[in-house]
Amino acid sequence: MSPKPNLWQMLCSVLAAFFGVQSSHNLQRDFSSGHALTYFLLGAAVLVGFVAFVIFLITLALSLAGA
Amino acid sequence: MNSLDQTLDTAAEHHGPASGISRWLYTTNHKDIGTLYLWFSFIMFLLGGCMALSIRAELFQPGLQLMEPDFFNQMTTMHGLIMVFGAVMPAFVGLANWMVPLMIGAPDMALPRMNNWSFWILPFAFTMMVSTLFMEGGGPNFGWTFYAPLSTTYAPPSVTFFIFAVHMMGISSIMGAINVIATILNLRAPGMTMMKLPLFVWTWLITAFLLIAVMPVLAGVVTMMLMDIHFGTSFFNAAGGGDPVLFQHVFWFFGHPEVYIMILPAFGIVSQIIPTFARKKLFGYASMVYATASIAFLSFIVWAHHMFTVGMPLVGELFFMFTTMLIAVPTGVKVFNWVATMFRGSMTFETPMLFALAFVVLFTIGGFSGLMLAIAPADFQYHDTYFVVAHFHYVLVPGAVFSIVAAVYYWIPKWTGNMYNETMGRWHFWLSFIGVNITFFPMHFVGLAGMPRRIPDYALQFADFNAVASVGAFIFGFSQLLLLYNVIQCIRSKDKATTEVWESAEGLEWTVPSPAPYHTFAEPPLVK
Amino acid sequence: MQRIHQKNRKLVRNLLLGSVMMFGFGFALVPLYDVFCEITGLNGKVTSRGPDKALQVDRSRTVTLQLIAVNNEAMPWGFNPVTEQIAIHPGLTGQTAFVARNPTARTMIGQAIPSVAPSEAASYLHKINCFCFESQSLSGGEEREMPLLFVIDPDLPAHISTITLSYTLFDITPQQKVGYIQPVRAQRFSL
Amino acid sequence: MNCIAKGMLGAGSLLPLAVAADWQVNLEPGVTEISQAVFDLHMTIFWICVAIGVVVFGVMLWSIIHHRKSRGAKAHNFHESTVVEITWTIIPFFILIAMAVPATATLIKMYDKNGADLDIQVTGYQWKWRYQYLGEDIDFFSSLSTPKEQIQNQAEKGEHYLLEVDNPLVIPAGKKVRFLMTANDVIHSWWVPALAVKKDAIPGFINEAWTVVPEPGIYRGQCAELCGKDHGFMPIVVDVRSEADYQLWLAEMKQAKVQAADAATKDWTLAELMEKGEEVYNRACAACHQANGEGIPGAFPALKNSPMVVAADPAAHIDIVLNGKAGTAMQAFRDQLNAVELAAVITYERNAWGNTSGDLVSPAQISELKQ
Repeated sequence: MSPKPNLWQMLCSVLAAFFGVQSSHNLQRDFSSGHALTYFLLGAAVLVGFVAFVIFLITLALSLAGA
Repeated sequence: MNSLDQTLDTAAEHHGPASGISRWLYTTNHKDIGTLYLWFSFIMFLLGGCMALSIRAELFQPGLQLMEPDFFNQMTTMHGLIMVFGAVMPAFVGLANWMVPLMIGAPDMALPRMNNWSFWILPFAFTMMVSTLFMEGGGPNFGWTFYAPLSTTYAPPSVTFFIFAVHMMGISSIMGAINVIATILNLRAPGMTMMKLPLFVWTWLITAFLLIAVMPVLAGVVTMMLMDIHFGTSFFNAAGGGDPVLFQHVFWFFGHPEVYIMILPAFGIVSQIIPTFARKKLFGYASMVYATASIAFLSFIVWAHHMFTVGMPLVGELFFMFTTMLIAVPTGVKVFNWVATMFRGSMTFETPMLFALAFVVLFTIGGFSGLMLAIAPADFQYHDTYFVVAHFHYVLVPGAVFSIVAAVYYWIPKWTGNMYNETMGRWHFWLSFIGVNITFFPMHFVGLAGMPRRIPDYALQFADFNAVASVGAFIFGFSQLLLLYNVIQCIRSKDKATTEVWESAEGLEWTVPSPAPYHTFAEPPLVK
Repeated sequence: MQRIHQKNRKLVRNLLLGSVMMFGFGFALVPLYDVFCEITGLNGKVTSRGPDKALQVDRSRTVTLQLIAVNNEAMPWGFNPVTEQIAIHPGLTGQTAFVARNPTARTMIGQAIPSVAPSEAASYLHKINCFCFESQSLSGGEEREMPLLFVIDPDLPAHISTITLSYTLFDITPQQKVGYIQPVRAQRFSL
Repeated sequence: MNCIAKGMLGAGSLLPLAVAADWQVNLEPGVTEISQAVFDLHMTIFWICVAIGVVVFGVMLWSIIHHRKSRGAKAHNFHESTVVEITWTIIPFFILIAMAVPATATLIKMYDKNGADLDIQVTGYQWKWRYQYLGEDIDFFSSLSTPKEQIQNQAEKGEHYLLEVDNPLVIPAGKKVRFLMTANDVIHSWWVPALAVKKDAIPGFINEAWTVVPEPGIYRGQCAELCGKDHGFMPIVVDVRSEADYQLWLAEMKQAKVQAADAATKDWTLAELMEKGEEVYNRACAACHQANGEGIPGAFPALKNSPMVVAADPAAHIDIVLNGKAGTAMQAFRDQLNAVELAAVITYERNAWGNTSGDLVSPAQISELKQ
């Protein structure tokens, strides 16, 4: 049995999911020992973080462009 | 082992399918219901196709020849609604009904009675919707996106029936989705772990969650319309402090995930077919699953790219432009993986593979135009033109529809126990492929040249390409009758299919005899 | 077997709950959208009804307020601003008015809906008193001057020098009757 | 670059490419700085897509040709490579960033709100446009001028079929024009491709758009948002004139307005009003009520023998023409027609198609009501 993934590993999996690339080794780990809900919540959290990041980028770009 | 299996065992022993019409009315068998869904969707496809042909006939030449503008608007609206909610979505539900239990080694869907109900709602919903065409003032004429206030204050009186029809098919979709999720999560055969699920099952699982997330939002938005029309509320009416733009935000919050609802199962189908005919395992299975999840998540934060011209502040435009462009990454991953699956394979080109290959190429072209549309400043030129029409028809016709046709050819030997006629299958493919491109490729040109969508008549400079597109539409439309012929021919054929059907197909569905018995996997198979 | 039934039942319950929640979420989008509009000034919706604090007058710059009157649909009233534009220092309270005249023989009720361009200026245009706060009833042939008291926030971004304030006048007379939609619908296609 | 693009796209259409404008396959570069920036952006993304397409479809075609069973190809057994997969995730990501930078720059330029020389309020109506020049007291409607016979295929179609209007929008060249978009009924969208301006006109709200057209010329566009029955029949024509010609036009418009006011005070005979009325009726009313006054049953009421039209007292008839009827397609023509036109069309309706009220509604009578 593969060990239970820690938070960092789970975060990496979620980030990998956002780009759509993952190895089957990690996939195996995620599905054999992770809990679906944790991934779902982590995914939602990353999504919110991502939205905030994009907004930050836009504000930065706009202030650089002086608009 | 358990009582469900026992009941199924006894059922299998004591009676097969009931005879006559009651078999279909009362059936709780996933195969029967799948068949019902598929036939229903094919009828809707022909009906919506007739509407498309009447649109193309009117647009064959400049000037009004066949219909009044108001009837033309009803045709475009009904064509869109029927194709989206009546043809593509039920076809995918039908395929899920047939194949998901077979692929995961389950005896049936988890909730068979609800399954029956969710199908039988549909014919009533669509009868109601189509009947509006014969009502006073005509049917819905406000586009399948039904923007307020055109669909509220200015709508024909039949709009109420349209709203109820949308409610009914929404309920049907939600029940169907619940059933799929319950089946996949609870009824997998021992050993069938999540990471062994075939991709069609995976994409359907994610689609089902999307359906549950957004169909209620659609129900919400039509309920708000209903309240605005009949109960004096002002959700979308500026006079009462509402906002017509709010409608577009709520609609597209549903509408964009809806787009993926129509394409994710198609990804799944193609990911089943290509490895079979390339005789090689799917490249990057894990990535495929994750890319699907990624597309599903991202689909919730891109909706306003459908409304770049409504006058959003700069920050909003940029936000939706960036997030939309990002969707290209996981979508690209999928295309690259399919190509990598073919690379160094040992390919043969039976009809399902032909449709799947056409899917990859033409869907990618639709993806490219999608990427162009994501660029907000350029979208100001493309928005609401035939370029958009070309884009979404490229992802929906050679995308979703081709994948469904591919799935039918791929699995029909398992359904009927007979092989279809390969020559006729190829005829169907080539006529469809040529027809689809003649129809939709010129639409890019007229769109870029400045032809708005949803117009019954156009300026002279658009005439030539429109004539070409109309010819293509009739080729494509009539060649779909070949599908009907092929299916019927296959049902009556004497050319028996083997259990495996295809040389190197993998998966539980190829371990049951052809045709698949009325009850399968009453004894769960053991998956290594 | 019991176990699978229970699992199914629990899952169905959760999923149904999820769809009901999403149905609710659809409606929650309405207030969420209003909040969103208020923050971003989306659509130029004017929500602020006067500054929460006393404003410093900024005499170093002048902002032009353009006033536009629009009649919606079949609204027959004459509806015009008294002056088409006003130049004012941010922080100073400005006063102007719109004139409405009901040329018909019957009593009618109008509701003016404000909108601001550029939309990002919307949250800096405070209205202290506005005829748009409530609906206006005019009897047949009546004319009324309707006052507008406003102040422009000195925090208005420097690059904005002109603000356009438009009022769209809607006829809400039929809505005041019971079951208004039915008669309107019935009349739709008859003269 | 443009030519190559046309060639490429043309080749893809499976059709011989004629040079005629009828086979236009690409976006037009347009005439403003913004529209040309948009065109360049469009071509950049197009070529990036073509390049990616060539690579992806190239590999696919290679596999289809070489890795087919009939040529004895044996399937290899690889099905995963994290390195390869990460590579083809990262590369598109950077390509996207390369696209986003010019796109953002163009968008920011489009949103440049500074220093407009002229403000024009554009209002969408079902199915025409209204242009009001703020501060100039100029206000007119612009509707399709293509004759019905051409649309019904009873006459040969003209060069600018469906893209011609009675009163084009006139703007000065080289000046920054700010459009304030709004709508009277449903959502419309004002689009002129050559200016790369497309903005929704939404009832109750105003939107802004800007343009500077460097050279005089005539530019045509259409309504881009489905707005009901005649959505396809509300074109836009922008007539860009040199500053001097523009000033001349302004003066003419003001002069015409004075003349119209004078005409309203003159005495008109029934015959004169009937003649004028028929012309106005065919332009403004016949689309719904039909040229024979019989309307379309169930949709648009007949005026022939209508009790309201033949009634002895014309007050109700005048009221509905001036003020429209709420909740129906009947618009208020108070602002759309001048006093003479209104009087003429009402008189015409009361005396045409066998309606024999015999009475004459005078322009002076209408002027008074229009106050």
